[in-house]
Amino acid sequence: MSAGTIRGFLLGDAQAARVVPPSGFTANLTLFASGAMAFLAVFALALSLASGRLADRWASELARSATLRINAPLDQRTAQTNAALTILRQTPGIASARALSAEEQAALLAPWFGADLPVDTLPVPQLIEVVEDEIGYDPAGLRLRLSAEVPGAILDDHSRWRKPLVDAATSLRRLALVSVLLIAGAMAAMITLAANAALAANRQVIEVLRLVGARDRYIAQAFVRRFTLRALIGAGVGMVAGVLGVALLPAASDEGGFLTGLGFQGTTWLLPLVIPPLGALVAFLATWYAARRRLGELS
Amino acid sequence: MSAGTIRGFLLGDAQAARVVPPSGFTANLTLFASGAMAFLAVFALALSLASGRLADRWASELARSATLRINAPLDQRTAQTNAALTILRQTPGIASARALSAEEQAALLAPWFGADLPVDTLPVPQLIEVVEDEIGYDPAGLRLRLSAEVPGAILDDHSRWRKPLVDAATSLRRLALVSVLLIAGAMAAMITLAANAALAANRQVIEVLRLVGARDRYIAQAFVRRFTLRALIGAGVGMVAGVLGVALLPAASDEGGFLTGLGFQGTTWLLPLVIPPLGALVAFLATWYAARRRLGELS
Amino acid sequence: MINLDSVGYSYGGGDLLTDISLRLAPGSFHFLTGPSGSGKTTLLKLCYGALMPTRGQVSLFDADLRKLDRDQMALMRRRIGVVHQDCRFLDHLPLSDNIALPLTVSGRDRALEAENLSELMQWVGLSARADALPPELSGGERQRAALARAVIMSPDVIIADEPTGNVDWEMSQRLLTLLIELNRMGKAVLVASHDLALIRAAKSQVQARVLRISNRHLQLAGADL
Amino acid sequence: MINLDSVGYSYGGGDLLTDISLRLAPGSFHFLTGPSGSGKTTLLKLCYGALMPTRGQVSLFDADLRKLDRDQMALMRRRIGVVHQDCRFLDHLPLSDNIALPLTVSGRDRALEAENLSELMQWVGLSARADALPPELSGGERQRAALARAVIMSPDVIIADEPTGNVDWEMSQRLLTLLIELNRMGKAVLVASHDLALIRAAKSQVQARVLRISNRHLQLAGADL
Ligand SMILES: Nc1ncnc2c1ncn2[C@@H]1O[C@H](COP(=O)(O)OP(=O)(O)OP(=O)(O)O)[C@@H](O)[C@H]1O
Ligand SMILES: Nc1ncnc2c1ncn2[C@@H]1O[C@H](COP(=O)(O)OP(=O)(O)OP(=O)(O)O)[C@@H](O)[C@H]1O
Ligand SMILES: [Mg+2]
Ligand SMILES: [Mg+2]
Repeated sequence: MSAGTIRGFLLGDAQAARVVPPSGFTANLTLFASGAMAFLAVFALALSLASGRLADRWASELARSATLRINAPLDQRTAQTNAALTILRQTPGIASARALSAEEQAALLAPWFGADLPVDTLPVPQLIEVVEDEIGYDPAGLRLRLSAEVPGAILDDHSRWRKPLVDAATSLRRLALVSVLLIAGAMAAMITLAANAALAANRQVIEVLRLVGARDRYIAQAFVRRFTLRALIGAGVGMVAGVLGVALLPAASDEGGFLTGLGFQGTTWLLPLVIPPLGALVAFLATWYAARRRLGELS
Repeated sequence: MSAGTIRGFLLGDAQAARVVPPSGFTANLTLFASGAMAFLAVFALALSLASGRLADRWASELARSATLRINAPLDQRTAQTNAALTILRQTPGIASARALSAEEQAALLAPWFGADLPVDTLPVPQLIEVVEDEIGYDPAGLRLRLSAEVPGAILDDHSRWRKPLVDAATSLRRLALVSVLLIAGAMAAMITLAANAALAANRQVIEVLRLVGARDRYIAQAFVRRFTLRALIGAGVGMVAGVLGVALLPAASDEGGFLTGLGFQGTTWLLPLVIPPLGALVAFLATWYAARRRLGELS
Repeated sequence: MINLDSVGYSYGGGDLLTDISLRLAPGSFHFLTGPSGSGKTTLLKLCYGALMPTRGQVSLFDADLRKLDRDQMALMRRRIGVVHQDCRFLDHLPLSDNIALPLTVSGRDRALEAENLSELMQWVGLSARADALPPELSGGERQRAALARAVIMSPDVIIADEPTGNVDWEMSQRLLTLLIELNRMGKAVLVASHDLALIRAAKSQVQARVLRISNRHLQLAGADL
Repeated sequence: MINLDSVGYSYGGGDLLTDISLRLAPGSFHFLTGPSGSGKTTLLKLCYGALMPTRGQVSLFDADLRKLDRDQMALMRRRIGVVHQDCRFLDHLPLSDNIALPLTVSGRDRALEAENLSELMQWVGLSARADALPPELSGGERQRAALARAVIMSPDVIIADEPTGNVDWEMSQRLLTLLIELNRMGKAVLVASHDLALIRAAKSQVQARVLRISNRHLQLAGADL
């Protein structure tokens, strides 16, 4: 396709458009298929974004998941804490390690003993917050080393139970992305088939146009334009309906902060705007291909 | 439709089937549309089942969420505990309330102080596990009553943060079910449109058959059968592909126990088997309707 | 067997046909002529029930056309063999299946009629093309096939619209002979044609009435035919 | 302008046409006859490039048909007016737009040709039907419209396949007059027809050669024509 073809296509030729019958069921089919697909695509996109946010949030909560507890007599506690901190800072896979202050520990225990707990007088262990980096550390190795050098240390990585959550959210996101691709593929296939059905149904139109000396490009263009416009309109309507549908979904309240809403947030609301032009592009290529092939077939 | 029609339809009439042109793009379109829709339907179904399981599990964890903490001198502890239990049992919305034993409390505190904590010698508060019923209780009212009668009681319903999770899972399930309905609707619409396109493209066939004295039922049946079979085959292939796709999804490991896998479990693997017959039924009704209407139009 | 009683027809604009009465009795042979666009095809369509008259009454085999439902209409069609002006076929079926189509849709056993079919195809000169698809036929071959399809069921009435427009003189004589033979068996025949030479030839072999549409009315043609 | 040089054609089975040579020079007028199925339509299709010869060479306006790409082919078609045996139209456009279609696809301004168009429609007797859709036309009206569409561009060559098969004698004389007038303007005309009366009438007005396909060869017809 030359630049001239594209210009001609965009500028349009009212006469050329008229030579193809205006309506018919393949027209409705194209409109509907692109509308339905755009609608589903919006939902899949929303799901993908939401599960992406979920995975991110869960992953970041997982990042500060492990705790090291130093159970030692009061006089050894500081020494062992420092020893543990040294080991932790040397361990690969640990981003940072920090001993909690007395106030922080009191705050953590408050649900159990109330706010006025005399932490100092109790045999409360010293807690160290361990922040993993992306790769993560090897808990078994760390435990081995700690047991040798800091006898009172107990590594508690119970928060690892969140890992499957992150996995699940990630695979949910993958599923949603696969759905978006599937939907785009289904739309392309359906528009190609609808275009082919229209071309087959309009065999007589093509023959007549050939007979009176119309060029292939002229004929193809008349079909391509019609299908592209239909896909654009159909996808536009479907997209708007989809966005409305997503907006009307009950938003998960933020108080949990754990699972975010299924809708779009902020600028991602603009993302569905990409769908109609993409649908039109798919229709353009599909029809162009179908028309050229079919025109080549008919002698 | 009479029973005879159905019998005739199922037994079939090889001659009648031949009078309709065998292939064409509307045929591929029908096959593809039902295949793609069945595929998407399997995914939506899987999502709906998984989020349903998720919502159930989260909801059941929510059920034993609240804790009552009795902070009182050792001598008053038993009295206040009993008083609190009495109040709780009288409170509407609470299914049961139970004081934790010393061992249970020690186990809960073990992560903090190690397993060998002398609970009795410490000013550890008594914990009461409160199980809500379905309706739930009014925390503000309960707190007011407790503060009057059991001064040392502190109601901790922090686990309520899981409520938004359940809401989110429920709305995810709703979204998935809506998607299943949307997909079924889109499939019905597309098959109706494809059938109409085929009928429009075969206008000449219909005219010829009319001319030689074919009854409407004979003509309609030839189209209906073809479309029903195509939808059945297409949906069957799409369903199998969808089930394979779901089976190949990385299953979320069960260790978290929080989010279940996205696939089917146990007998729900049989659920997708419903899709092809349903698709065929949709195609049957859609084509029958389209054929009768179109045959009525053509004089 | 087919009766038109003061029938009028209009496609929506002015009247195309007014006050037409016509009776196709068993064993009758009619030709229909008239200028292009005068309404010959329209009149034939009224005769076989493809159009409803806007005025007057049409009865097929003593049944009022208005009172027939679609299924009864289909059964009537099986008793009337029609050759359309633009012969249409099922383009995906070979010629022999197309000619046998009336047998197929009426549920008759084609095997029983096989001899009949091959004899008929022989007569219209299409034996060699039995396996060709309709789009591969020449114009004249299509017309002959349409005539063969119209008579395969041995219908009571045969209505043909320009059945010889695209065939040469020799072949048109053969087709005429076929129609005359059927007529002698007691079938009613109605043929619309421009071909005056053919009509003259027919009149020498059979007692045919020549009708003419002129100024929206049906008249007996002059003595020159 | 169109040259066939020892052309042969076969649809796949045996040869249908062999060793055909034909030259359509400016101002020439040819009739083509032959039995139904002898290959008249096939020969016309070879002349306007709708079929590629299986043997021999066809040249359109001094260009070898084999060497033309599809776009050049389309441009050639604009210089050849063709009337198909089964006249096909764009069923969704009114008759006047259909007749003006060659102007539309070649990008000419229809307003400039409006007078031409209405005069032509007058001549073929279709002025009253200008806004009708093609499926609403009678058989003869379609044929006349097809001829009108073939000549609207004033092409160098006019090729017509049975252009008078469905019209009455009077109208076929009018159509013949149109073709003769165009021929006098220097156009080459090639008409396939079964209508011997028409051919005789033409020979009295113009110097026409009558060709006959017989036994796969092209011959000059006997003196009786
Ligand atoms: N469906 C229709 N709607 C409107 N007008 C129609 C329709 N069918 C036919 N006509 C018009 O009615 C008139 C008569 O048509 P008809 O086909 O009966 O003519 P005819 O006598 O068979 O002509 P011919 O010899 O050319 O076949 C014509 O002018 C035609 O244009
Ligand atoms: N596409 C095709 N494939 C195979 N055979 C064909 C095809 N088109 C035509 N034929 C055969 O070739 C022969 C010549 O056909 P053609 O249409 O040229 O005949 P014609 O002389 O125009 O006949 P008529 O006067 O009946 O129109 C016929 O027997 C026809 O069946
Ligand atoms: Mg007619
Ligand atoms: Mg021919």
